[in-house]
Amino acid sequence: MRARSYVFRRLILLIPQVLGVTTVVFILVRLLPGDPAYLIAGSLATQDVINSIREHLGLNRPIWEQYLIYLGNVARGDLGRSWLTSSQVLEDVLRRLPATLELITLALILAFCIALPLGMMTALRPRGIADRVASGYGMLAVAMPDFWWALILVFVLFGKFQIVPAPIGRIDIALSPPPHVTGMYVVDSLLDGDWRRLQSSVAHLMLPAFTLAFVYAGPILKMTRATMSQALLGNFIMYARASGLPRSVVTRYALRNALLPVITMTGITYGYLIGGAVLIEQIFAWGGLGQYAVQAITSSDYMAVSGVVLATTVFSLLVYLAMDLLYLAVDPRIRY
Amino acid sequence: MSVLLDVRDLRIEFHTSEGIGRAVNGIDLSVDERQIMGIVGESGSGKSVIASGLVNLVNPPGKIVSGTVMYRGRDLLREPDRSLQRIRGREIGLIVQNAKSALNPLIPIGRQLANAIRAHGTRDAQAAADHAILMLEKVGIPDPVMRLHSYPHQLSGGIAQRVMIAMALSSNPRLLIADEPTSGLDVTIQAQILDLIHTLVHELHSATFLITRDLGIIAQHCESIAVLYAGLIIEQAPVRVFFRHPTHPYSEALIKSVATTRERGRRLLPGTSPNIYDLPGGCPLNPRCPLVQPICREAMPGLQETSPGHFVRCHVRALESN
Amino acid sequence: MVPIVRVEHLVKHFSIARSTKALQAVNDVSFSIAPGETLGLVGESGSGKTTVGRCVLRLIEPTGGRILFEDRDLTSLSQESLRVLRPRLQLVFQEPFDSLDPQMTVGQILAEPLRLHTRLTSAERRDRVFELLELVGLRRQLTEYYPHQMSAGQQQRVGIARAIATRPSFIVLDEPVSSLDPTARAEIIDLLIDLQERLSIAYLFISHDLTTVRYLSTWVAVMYLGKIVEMSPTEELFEQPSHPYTRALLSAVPVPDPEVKRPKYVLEGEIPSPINLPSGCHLHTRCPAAIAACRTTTPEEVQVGEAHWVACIRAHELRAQQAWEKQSFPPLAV
Amino acid sequence: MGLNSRYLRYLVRTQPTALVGAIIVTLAIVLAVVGPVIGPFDARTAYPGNQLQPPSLRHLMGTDSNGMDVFSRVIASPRTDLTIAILGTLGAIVLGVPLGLIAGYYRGFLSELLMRMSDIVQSFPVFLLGMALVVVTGQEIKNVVYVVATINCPIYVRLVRSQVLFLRERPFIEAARALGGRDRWLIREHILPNSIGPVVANASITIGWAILLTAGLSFIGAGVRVPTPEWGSMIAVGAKNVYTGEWWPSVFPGVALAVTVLGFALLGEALVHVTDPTRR
Repeated sequence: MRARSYVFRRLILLIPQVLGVTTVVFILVRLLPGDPAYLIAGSLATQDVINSIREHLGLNRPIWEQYLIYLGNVARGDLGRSWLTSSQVLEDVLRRLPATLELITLALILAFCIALPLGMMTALRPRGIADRVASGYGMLAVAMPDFWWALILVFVLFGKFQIVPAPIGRIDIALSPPPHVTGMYVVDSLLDGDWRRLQSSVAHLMLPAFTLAFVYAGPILKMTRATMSQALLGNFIMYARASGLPRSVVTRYALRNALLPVITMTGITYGYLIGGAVLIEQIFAWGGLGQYAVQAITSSDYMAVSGVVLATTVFSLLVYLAMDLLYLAVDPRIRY
Repeated sequence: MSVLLDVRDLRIEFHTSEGIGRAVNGIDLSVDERQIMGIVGESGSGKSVIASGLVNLVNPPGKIVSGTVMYRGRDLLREPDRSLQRIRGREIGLIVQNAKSALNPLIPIGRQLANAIRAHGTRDAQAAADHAILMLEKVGIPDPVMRLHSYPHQLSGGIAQRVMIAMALSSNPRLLIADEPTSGLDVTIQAQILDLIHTLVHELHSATFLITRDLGIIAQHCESIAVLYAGLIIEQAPVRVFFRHPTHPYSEALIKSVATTRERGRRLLPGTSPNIYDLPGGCPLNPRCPLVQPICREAMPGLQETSPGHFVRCHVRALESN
Repeated sequence: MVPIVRVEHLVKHFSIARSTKALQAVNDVSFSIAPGETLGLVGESGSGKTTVGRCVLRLIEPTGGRILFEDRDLTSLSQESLRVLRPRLQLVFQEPFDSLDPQMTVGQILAEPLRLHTRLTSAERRDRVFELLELVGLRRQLTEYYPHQMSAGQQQRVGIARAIATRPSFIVLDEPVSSLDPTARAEIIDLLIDLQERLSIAYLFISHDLTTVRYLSTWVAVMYLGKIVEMSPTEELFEQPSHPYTRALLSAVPVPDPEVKRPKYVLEGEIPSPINLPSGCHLHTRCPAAIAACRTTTPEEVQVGEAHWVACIRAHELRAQQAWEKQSFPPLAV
Repeated sequence: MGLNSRYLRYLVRTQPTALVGAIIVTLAIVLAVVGPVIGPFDARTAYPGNQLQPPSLRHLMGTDSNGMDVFSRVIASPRTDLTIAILGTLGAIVLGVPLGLIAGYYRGFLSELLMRMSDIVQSFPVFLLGMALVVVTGQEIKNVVYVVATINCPIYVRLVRSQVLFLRERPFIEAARALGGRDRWLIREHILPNSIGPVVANASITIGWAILLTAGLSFIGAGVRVPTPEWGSMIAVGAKNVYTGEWWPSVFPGVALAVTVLGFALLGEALVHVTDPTRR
């Protein structure tokens, strides 16, 4: 099968990609100005302290040797030890990943649910009021700084009306987290059948998720509208209508063709959000990867920084891989 | 023979930022049952817009601004969408150019064909699939059962065109509109496709509009001809009459332009077709016409019958024939 | 007359990614063209006619064979010495709009060859541009126009003017009229004839349209799947087409005269892929006159008239049959 | 295609939102030049005893928790934000366009390598990479500029490359080759002029993103810092007051930020629309 060989080649491609990314991360941390030992030790440290840190980190060896050691470590899943939490970076990352995933997955689902029907509606009735409103919103959402939007929402919904809980954490401070299964509080409390925890975690999740959804629905909406109206004016839609196919079938034809780029767009957004929800996490004290990254960066915890960058990048590469395979399944024209 | 489709004063305009483009400027046209009517015109003459106008499917920014298209007692331009849906495809079949782009790229052709068949009355899925195979066989596609699973991008232009013919004729339409069905195909394939259309419409007793820019196709396959220029019919006649006595200066030039033997200093028309956004006053041909008279710049000539069944839109030629 | 262009055993194979096979676009093609004459190269898509045109100008590198222009072998020239020869060998394209840089005015487009190959001052260039416009029947005002502001016919005139700007002695016309409407097409054909008579340029006229080929050419070569299957003086070819493929092509052209019905001579199916060429005679999969030997024997060129060659093992036989048919039926007319 | 007045008029007629965008962009650029000097107060000075005043005639947008005048800082910020965004985008273009020309025109190893490198840079989550880069290189404005340039460079490599790939198969390029033009001539006379339109159009969009990125980085403290007037850091300064009801130190800079980004995005979209060669 050609499809199978495509899948195989696409999977093989992942190897140089990850290698490249790892290399860049290595260069980023080791070669740019700013001695990591110096960063770690802080500006007041004596030369002796710095030297001992250098030795400890293997920084006094030749650079290629350091590179190989680093590659070897990464291959074994050893991303180094965090200066700040003094645990393995990989463990830290894995512990915080579910929080971020829960947030951005829900955000993306919400965004998709807002964008797709709106985009379709506006494409089906161009130049109407709905179209103008929706395209205005699309434009605005793209320009909107998400962190600012989050602040406004917190101000109005929490500060003024108190209809959402305080933007601190993922669950009420008085409650302990649900028993760990997936690490996503909503899912875990559901599995546990714990109504109070579920309620609280959903309440905490809604606002940050909606904030992200509101902003990132913009590009998806624009894409849906563009591809859908293009599809509707396409030759084959015109022909389907001329063949007297019922409206429902014609719309289905158009939607299926319009959906491909929309799915790509959604995938790219997902890959972006894994590292792009940093500011929102910060504002809601979410305790996910993003907040971890900020902590690491502000305290110059360079092992944690490189680890988190590497982990999120590999995650987005996996998302893009999934997109490509999905495309393969949906579009018969792809046969490399 | 009775009239099947009768078009009166059809006008189609394009409203864009460049202004108003008058693509079709008041066309009267009718086709009898079983008649094969050829429409010839160059690019910009409005011939393809007419094809979509006939089934009331003009894409924006195009707009039908006036006229009637009477089909068996109903005006297609004023019929509600639901009943149009039942006429399109079922009673009026359409074949367009570049079939590969007119088929849905994501669905196997068998399913597209079956979808069309089911839209026109065959409820049963199995019956629709069987009928699809039958139609593919009818249009001469080798190994139709296997072809059902092909996607449009896997077909050659000729095969795709055959699939489209199968779709258009699957419900025995009374009228077939073929809009440049062979443009972009090689001559040997073109010959196959035209022969196929010709045979099938005879078999099904369908009337046909054959729209093309190739006079040869009209001469070989049609009974009468209408010549379009700048959205107007400038000459209309039975095919034999037309080729023996082309009367309008544009028709004369058109016939001369497809001559095969060299003629020293043959007189063609200088210049180019007018811009539909900026049509000249009077007869649209006047800037290029060798016979031009002052009146041609002032008044639009009417379509006059110079001999029985032969209509010409030209001040000068109308006078000569009287 | 001494030919100005001689093509000998031209071969062009394109390699295919991830495959050991090659796309055999051109297989052993030879012809020659004399000054002031036109060779019409006819074939359907996939016949390799466009590749021949590009190879003759060495815009793509031939895989084998020789191309002699005024007795110099173009295939052995370095890129730099080829560049010096370029102004004498020109090309006119199928899509007039696409062949003109959309960001340049007509004046700039026509000045480009002069800037590349002459030391004219800008005033002299300007005069030459006006002269060129007049040659191709365009108004001087058009120098300020951009390509998209002109009709397709005008655009093609500009394309032709650019090609003759450097006074070439040989022009490859690659389907120069097939995207034009009939009236514009006829005008461009008349212009090409006129220019040839005035400037005695040799043309290689590549086309799928037999009608215009007949109108314009002195000689005609018919190509099928990378090979020339028939070549002869134009009128001879149209009166006595001797290869089954030529006959089929001719019979497929709809005659613009309802009184003339041409006898049907139909090829079955579609053109095979040039990657998996059929054995023997490439036409045998579609040929109505094919016999068992056609599958295995590669046909040699047979001379059937004074300067009329056919690559068909049944050529003589079929001509005899045709002569008999001609007595019983009205002659073929195009 | 030159940006002449006829072209601009065409742009405005076909894309009315372009006009809105153009006005906003013009205003932002004017403020970048004169903003810091026309404010009623010094944008970098904290006035003690003047903290968290609500908007009034004296302080049009109130004052923040440091006692700085919000209005003066809001109109002074474009100098920081626009400088970073525009210089960063220019850097991306200066770097990306030649690389894109190379990657598109010459096939083979070098082109492959360039594209794979772009792939890798683009697979990083933009914001995290930006954050990490700024912190590693040191929190200076010039480093933020480098970061913006690095992150956006692959966009232009890709854009120009796809333009070149589209163009190099066009008959008019072949015509120039048939006329005896060398590679450098083709690139200079035909390919570059035909690919620059989309670059200019995309630059506007990139500037918009770059402003957002700069503001975001500054918001978490990985970019520009107080007292330099910058919208993102202003929002950050006001953030802790928002919960207690003093909304003005955050809201006004946010509005200014959103409007500016919107302006660049609107202008850019319109330009992309008219410079798309497939739409001609």
